[in-house]
Amino acid sequence: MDTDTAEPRSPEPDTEDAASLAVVDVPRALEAILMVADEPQGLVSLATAVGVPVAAVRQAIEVLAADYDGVGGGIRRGFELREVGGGWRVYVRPEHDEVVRDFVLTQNPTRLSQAALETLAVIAYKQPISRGAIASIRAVNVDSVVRTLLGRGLITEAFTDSETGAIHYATADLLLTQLGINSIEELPHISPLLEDGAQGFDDQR
Amino acid sequence: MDTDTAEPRSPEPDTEDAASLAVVDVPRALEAILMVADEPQGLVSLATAVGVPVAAVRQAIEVLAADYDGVGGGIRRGFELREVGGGWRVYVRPEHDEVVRDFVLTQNPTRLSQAALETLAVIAYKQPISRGAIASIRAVNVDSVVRTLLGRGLITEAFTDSETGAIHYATADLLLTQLGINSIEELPHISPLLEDGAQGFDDQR
Amino acid sequence: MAQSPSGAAVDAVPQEATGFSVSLSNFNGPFDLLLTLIAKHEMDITEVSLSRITDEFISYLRGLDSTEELDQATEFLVVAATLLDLKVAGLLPQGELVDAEDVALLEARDLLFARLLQYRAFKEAAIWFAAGLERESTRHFRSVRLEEKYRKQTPELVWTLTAEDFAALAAVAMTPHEIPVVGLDHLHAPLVSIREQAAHVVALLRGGQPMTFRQLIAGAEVKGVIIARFLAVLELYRGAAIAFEQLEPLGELTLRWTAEHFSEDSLANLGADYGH
Repeated sequence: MDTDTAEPRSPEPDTEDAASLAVVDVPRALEAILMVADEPQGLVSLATAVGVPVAAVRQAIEVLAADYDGVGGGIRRGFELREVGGGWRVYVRPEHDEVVRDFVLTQNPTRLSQAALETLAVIAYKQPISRGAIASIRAVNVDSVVRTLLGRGLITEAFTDSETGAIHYATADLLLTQLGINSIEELPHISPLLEDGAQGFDDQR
Repeated sequence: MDTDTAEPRSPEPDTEDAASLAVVDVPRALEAILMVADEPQGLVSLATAVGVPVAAVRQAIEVLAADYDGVGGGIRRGFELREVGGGWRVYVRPEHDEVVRDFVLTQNPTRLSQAALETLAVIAYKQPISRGAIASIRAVNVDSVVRTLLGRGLITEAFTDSETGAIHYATADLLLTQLGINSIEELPHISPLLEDGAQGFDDQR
Repeated sequence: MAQSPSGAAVDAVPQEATGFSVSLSNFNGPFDLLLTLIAKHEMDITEVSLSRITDEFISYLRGLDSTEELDQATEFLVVAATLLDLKVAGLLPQGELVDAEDVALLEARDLLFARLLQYRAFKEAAIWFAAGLERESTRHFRSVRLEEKYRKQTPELVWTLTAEDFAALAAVAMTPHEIPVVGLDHLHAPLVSIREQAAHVVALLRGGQPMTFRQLIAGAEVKGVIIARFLAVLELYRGAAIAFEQLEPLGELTLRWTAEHFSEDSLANLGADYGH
């Protein structure tokens, strides 16, 4: 993380800078930004917006999250700050989800089919992976399922093999958000699921 | 939340009411709702949602607004609760306008991305069209792009399908102005083949 | 050998077996089916009674209306092939003298087994995905309309497209985002029925006069017809309706009618395994 590049403002007048830093109450500015953000915001983008180093933003975010959680005797808010999909975002605290449901026009997307879920799992663990390779693991035609997953924004086309012309797929950030995780590293390890006899299989994570 | 207590006036079982009131922390439930509500919320609709009398909601809202303002030595939040057009909504506190404006600017560059332009083109020729249908034509998730186009005033929400709840989008007059045409009918015709071609993708979700 | 412990389970199956198609209603792919079958019969895929699964499977295939779901039928072909491999590997005498070919077969079996395990691992991972997606779908995050004052301050859009540019863009955007596939259309067009070809072969041979295969395909110009006719010959041979002679490798193939009882029904069942 290049913390120093996250300081985008002009480097000139030290005194004025110090003054403006004193004026910017970082946690308050962050909560203001989080009120208008419509996607999870990474620390770097927040640092750029507020004009302070990433480290300061990280610290302020931690303070804010604890503040909303009522740590230290404060009020435990009806909302919380969650890190999801590699960024921070204001969420309703789970115990209020039911009350809130009616207020949000959520078009709950239809559930994924079993075939789509399994294909998604294969892509998540084997990415980037071509359709052919998915098909050979699933042993079925995966064309329409891949299209569904693309349409849902859960996977993206990572690159096209210049030799074979095969498109390779990877998971998209939206998948992380929808799973409530921050990185693909948080997926459960698959090797215990494979038991013995799976030796022939490399890189199962 | 007991849905039957959603009738806020019922004066009957005081004891039970008291019990459920103890469970529902009204200010917390209200702030949960206000965090996700798009439009200002009237007291009656809030009371219905939380299942308490309007008077209690009015009182709780006042407490919340004061709380966010830091009245009584608390933190003066980066956001505030304001009554606008007969309802309450969370807004950015004016002193953070500058930071937020900068943030919004970086989120809204002066040119539309290729993805946004292509999505706009699909909407123009297929309107009114749901997000799902756009996604299946474009084979990518279009949620954030649609949000951008809405924010830019290039498209509008034409109607909501009463059965599926899917919002259908249409182009706005601003697009006509930008294209220098008077009506959407003046758009050049594109191959009728294409218009059929997309049909097969409708059922992808 | 392992028939005795699993024997009871297998015997208990017939009731369930009628529900074979029911258990297939949640069919999600050939390996899924294989796993289901193997689990249902409580058997090791290396066990000989695998042939039973194969039979059951083939009878299921027969009942399939293959015209409606070519895709499904293709999947089933993969299953059939896998089953066949498994069966071959499973039938291999174990613990007896092992030659290189046997080892290769055993390895093939291990590979198939490993594939099954891998498939099952992804299947279980999919359960985790489903749970995660389900849990998050009830969560709500703030994503509200931008306040009017900020919206007004967004920079003026720089717009450079003419209506024609825009139309061209639309044409590109709406061109079905076709995922390139290797077309298979040329492989089965026009469709040739093995049964029809068998009927033709039967008509020619039933008279009693032996014929060479060359004579049998005389006049058939379409490659598919020749192939189908050859498959028909194989099928008829399998059904013991004909015999053939070949004096030297790659030499002339002479076919002779040998069936004593051959009815229209026998003909109707020919090639059923192929779905045509």
